[in-house]
Amino acid sequence: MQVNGEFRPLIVAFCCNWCSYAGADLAGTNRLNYPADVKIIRVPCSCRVNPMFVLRAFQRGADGVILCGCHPGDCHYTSGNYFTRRRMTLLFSMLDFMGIERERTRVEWVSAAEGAKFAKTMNEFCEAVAKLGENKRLEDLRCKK
Amino acid sequence: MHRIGVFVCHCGTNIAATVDVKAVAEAVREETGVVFSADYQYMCSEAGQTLVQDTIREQRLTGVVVCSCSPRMHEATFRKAAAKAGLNSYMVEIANIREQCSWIHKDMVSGTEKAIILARAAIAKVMLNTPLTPGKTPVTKRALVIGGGIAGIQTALDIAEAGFDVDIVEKQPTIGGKMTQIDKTFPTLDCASCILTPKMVDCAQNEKIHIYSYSEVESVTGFVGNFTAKIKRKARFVDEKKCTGCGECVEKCPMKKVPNEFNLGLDNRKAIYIPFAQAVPKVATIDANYCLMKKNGKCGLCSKVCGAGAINYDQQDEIIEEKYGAIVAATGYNPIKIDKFDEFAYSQSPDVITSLELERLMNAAGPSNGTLVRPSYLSKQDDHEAHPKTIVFVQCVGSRSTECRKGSKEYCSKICCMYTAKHAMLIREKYPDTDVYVFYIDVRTPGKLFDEFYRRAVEQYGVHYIKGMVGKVSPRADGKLDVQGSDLISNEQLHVTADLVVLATAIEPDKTARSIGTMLTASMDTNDFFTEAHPKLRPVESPTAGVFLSGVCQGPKDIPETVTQASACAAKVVGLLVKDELTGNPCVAHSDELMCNGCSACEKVCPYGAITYSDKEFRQPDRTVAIRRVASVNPAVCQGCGACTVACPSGAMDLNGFSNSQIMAEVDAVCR
Amino acid sequence: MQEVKDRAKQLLADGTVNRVVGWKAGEFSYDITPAVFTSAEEIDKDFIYNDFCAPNLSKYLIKESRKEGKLLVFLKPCDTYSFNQLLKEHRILRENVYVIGVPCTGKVDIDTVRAMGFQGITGMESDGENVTVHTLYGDKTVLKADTLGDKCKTCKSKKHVVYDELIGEDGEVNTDGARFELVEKLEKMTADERFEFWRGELSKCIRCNACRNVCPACSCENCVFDNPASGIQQRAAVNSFEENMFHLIRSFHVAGRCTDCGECTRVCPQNIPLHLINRKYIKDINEFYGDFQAGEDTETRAPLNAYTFDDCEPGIVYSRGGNE
Amino acid sequence: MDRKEEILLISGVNVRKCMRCGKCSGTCPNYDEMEYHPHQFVYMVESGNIEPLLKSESLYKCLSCFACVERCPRDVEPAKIIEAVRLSAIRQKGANHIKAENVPELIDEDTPQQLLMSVFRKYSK
Repeated sequence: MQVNGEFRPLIVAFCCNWCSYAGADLAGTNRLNYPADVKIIRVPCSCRVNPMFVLRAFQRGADGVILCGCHPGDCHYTSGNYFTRRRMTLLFSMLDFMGIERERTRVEWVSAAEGAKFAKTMNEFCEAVAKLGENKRLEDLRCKK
Repeated sequence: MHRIGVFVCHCGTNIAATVDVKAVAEAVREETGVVFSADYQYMCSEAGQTLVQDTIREQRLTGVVVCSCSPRMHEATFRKAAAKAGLNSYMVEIANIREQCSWIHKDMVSGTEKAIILARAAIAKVMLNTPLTPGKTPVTKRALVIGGGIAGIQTALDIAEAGFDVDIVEKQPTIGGKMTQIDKTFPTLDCASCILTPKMVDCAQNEKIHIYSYSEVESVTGFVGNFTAKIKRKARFVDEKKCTGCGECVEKCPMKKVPNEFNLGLDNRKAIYIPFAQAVPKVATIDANYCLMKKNGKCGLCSKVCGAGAINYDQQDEIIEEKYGAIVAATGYNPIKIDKFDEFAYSQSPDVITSLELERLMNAAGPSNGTLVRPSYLSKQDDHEAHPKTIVFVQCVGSRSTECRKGSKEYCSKICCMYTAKHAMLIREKYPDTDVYVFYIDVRTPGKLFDEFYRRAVEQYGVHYIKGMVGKVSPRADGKLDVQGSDLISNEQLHVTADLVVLATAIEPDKTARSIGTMLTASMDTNDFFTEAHPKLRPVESPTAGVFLSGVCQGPKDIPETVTQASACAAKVVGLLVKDELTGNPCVAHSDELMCNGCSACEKVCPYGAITYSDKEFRQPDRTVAIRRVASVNPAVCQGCGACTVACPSGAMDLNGFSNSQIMAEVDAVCR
Repeated sequence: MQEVKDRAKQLLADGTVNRVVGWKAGEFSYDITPAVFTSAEEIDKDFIYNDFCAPNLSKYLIKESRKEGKLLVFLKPCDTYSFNQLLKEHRILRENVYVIGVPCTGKVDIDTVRAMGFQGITGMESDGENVTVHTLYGDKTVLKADTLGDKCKTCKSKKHVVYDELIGEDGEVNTDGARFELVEKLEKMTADERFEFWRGELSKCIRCNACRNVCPACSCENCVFDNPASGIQQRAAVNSFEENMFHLIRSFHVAGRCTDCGECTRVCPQNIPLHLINRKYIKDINEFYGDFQAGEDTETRAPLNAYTFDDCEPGIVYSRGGNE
Repeated sequence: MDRKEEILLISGVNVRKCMRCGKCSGTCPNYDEMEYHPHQFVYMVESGNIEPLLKSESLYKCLSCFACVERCPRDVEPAKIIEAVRLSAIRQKGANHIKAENVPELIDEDTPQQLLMSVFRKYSK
């Protein structure tokens, strides 16, 4: 998306309800800035994120997709993020194999106390994706305005 | 057709300062399905809630979107409000335009733009919401405690105190557990039996508590509030109801050479036995492996002398079935086997003993009647060599060790530093002529009055604490033990000639814990300790709803900590049993049987064991009937994490409230 | 192979089984199709087992094993892995199946033969060493080894992991890792080159669903792409992403379950090397979580349904090197 | 490569696993002969204080009996560290502990020939 002649990426962030979504709330409470490019979707646990959702976001024009969950060992449901970790490692490796830029995907563990980490992560991720420019390789052209 | 109402909150200036709330309300009015949109100063206020309720009624809304603060803050508020106006509370969605929008963005244009997108995502989601009703399940008001040690006893007493029935299942002939074998307790040095036996008696006398001793749990089915357990009452060949515990049978039993497990094999007992004087229930048990009558049908002495006629050689194992609302695992621990640590010569010399064996040697009811003697002199206690003059304690035997030696444990067993200080102190107190050495790696004494206790052993009682480890113990021909170890502080190798070596053996969960964990579908760590639902915030609950953890089965701990946890556990159990029915979380997984392959992938990733399979008949398109294995989710057990929905390849498994299509719709709306 | 036929007839005759799942010739002699036989006559007439019998029969047992009576199936070593995987997923009723393991020295791949420059092929014969290709322009004999597809050239195993009885000698598992050579070659390319490669390959996809329909792991009662609630229901493909998405999701669904039988590539009418996608997953799983061969047994948990506390982080994808 | 890295590489030992219990030295049968003891080897290599070890006769006093390796609760393998320090010392040019010309003076009639051979192998490049 071009804003005032400058490219702004569209970032979809899946956040688990118990840690990362709360961490994002804390970033807000502490007024820690990160770009408005980030749109958060709340899921009960990072393990609810189906690879289909990640692909769908890319298909519909997202420039980057990030998943945030509780730190390994702290999952509200004990083991959810361990499964996430395996699933996303394999999915991202496959996207890389298909020639999709590695910087467009990321998993980060953010606890409910890590508002600052959430903001920092989003700033870094936005910057990295902005550098890559528009996601052309994984986009469904029909869905563009 | 959906009729959605959208409410945009100013939150004073919290939102309105960086988001043009009027523009948001205006923009979403054009969205499909939206029939009403408005902005308001404080949506969460009484007046704001009334606005929502009035609009629901007037506009006949089928869904509500509130653009406001985080759903973690006020989702419950608006759900309740909607329910009062007759709308299903799960038809409410929140767009978080404060914490995740207005508070982090400075620029009005981008803030407003993002708020509109977040509102659209919430609208897209609510369009696919379905009314959900939490399921209700009744609660059986009875608890099962597996294990009758101090943990199980305390939990049972506290639950009974609150007025609920409790059954204790204990595999030994008596309750009491490890604490019955301990002589004194740290840091107060009061006698363990003196504080434990009253509690055991309380259990026996409490009408609410039923003790199944010499029994084991065979199987458990069901889920929170509705467990069914099968308990095997092993045949003890003595009628519990008739036996008075007089001990006449024990007196007359001719079979005297049975290793006495209560004294860790340091002495012998009879084939019919009562483990110790204060046993509860105080009932004799026949050990069929040794009983002459059971083995070759000759003897019958105990039956002849029993005035109550309680002996029954033909008794059979009995299975009873009982329903429970909650189950407590209190399976306890055992010292590890240390035969593999041959550098300590445990298998070679009777005078190398474990700390638990020392407890028995120092106990007045023990094999030496409380006189500390070298085990090799147990039968000749009057010999002047019988009393050990030099005693070496070795810390961390099998604890804090990598897998390099089989049977060793990576964790710290936590209790050894303290009981060793206790032993050393008691010995020095009673036998001041004894030299006591303690080889340690670290002395770990966090706890109230703990470090003071350890310092007392050093300063007041003159116990020699040596920083270093024992490398080798060699039995000498004269029966003494050569102990070779390092003193890291003086940087020399020490050689001590000892009469007795005491090994602070690592503790491990009882061997039965693993099978009980499987029965309860309660998860365990690699060391076979039960996993807690949350390591910090839910330490006495298992992730499996309705299963609670008490004592060392969750991790190494001492008596005060065990009792604390046991009571905390009881509080949690009571909190469950006091409810007449359980209201479930309706946001649970469900399986579409027509799509299900029965492949078991979902079951493998479910941390709660909520998924079961059954064979069902399905009519095929060609009108034949086929039997297929399909999954079903128990909504009372499912916690709604969604792991199964991703593991399911066919998409048969979906999650209420966060369905595939709902999340997909949000993604689409965000990326539009 | 007469021995195979005779044994099938024997088992039919003595009532051990009432059906036989095997192979028969299609329109051309090299064009083999799976078939169910119910009598000795049918077997004599049509049953074939030769160097062209590539089809993996295990998937058909999902439906067949649920029918009345016991059936006989012939499985090549690599098919037994699929069979085991389906057993693990409770898809085949083991008690209704009698498995005979048959040896395999690699199957002739028609696409490979065509790629050698043959046109107008009317038939083929193999003596185990050489393959004679009959064409409209005359006959020619080539080495059989040259006619194998990538799947057979880098055969993963000649060992039957499950059977009731065996015909011929059992072989060994091949652990030389040669099957990952093409994947490694792709990994060494730059991201742009990889993207170009896959765009070129996947844009050939016509969404005929042959890969899905033949795949023993893709055996869902109802495929997600046919499920309106999944959000990814199949529709007309407009651009290449639809195909990317289809193959990405399909391969993810079979990740950790794919036994690398190579049927997807064999049946693809557009000759897309689909098995490379699956092999990439297998290679990654081996590297990240330790060697795992789906279908080797019926107990081990699939890697995506298991975890360890110290699994690698997804960041390994960025940090392990290779070309961007 | 610096000395520490070299020693760690040769030995394959992770010295950070040591929890300083001293069991290796407690178990060492030749403790009194050594200036530096097994636990000191591990600690001094970890802290990079290797020069004194290289100069010390202790290197050649270690019997390689592996009692320390056998009994170490953390699987640190001190004997391998000592062996690596020894190798690091004798790999320096001219640093052989035993030279061929010294062998004759070591011979006495009770010493088995084999022992001399293995000593020579062990203490020279």
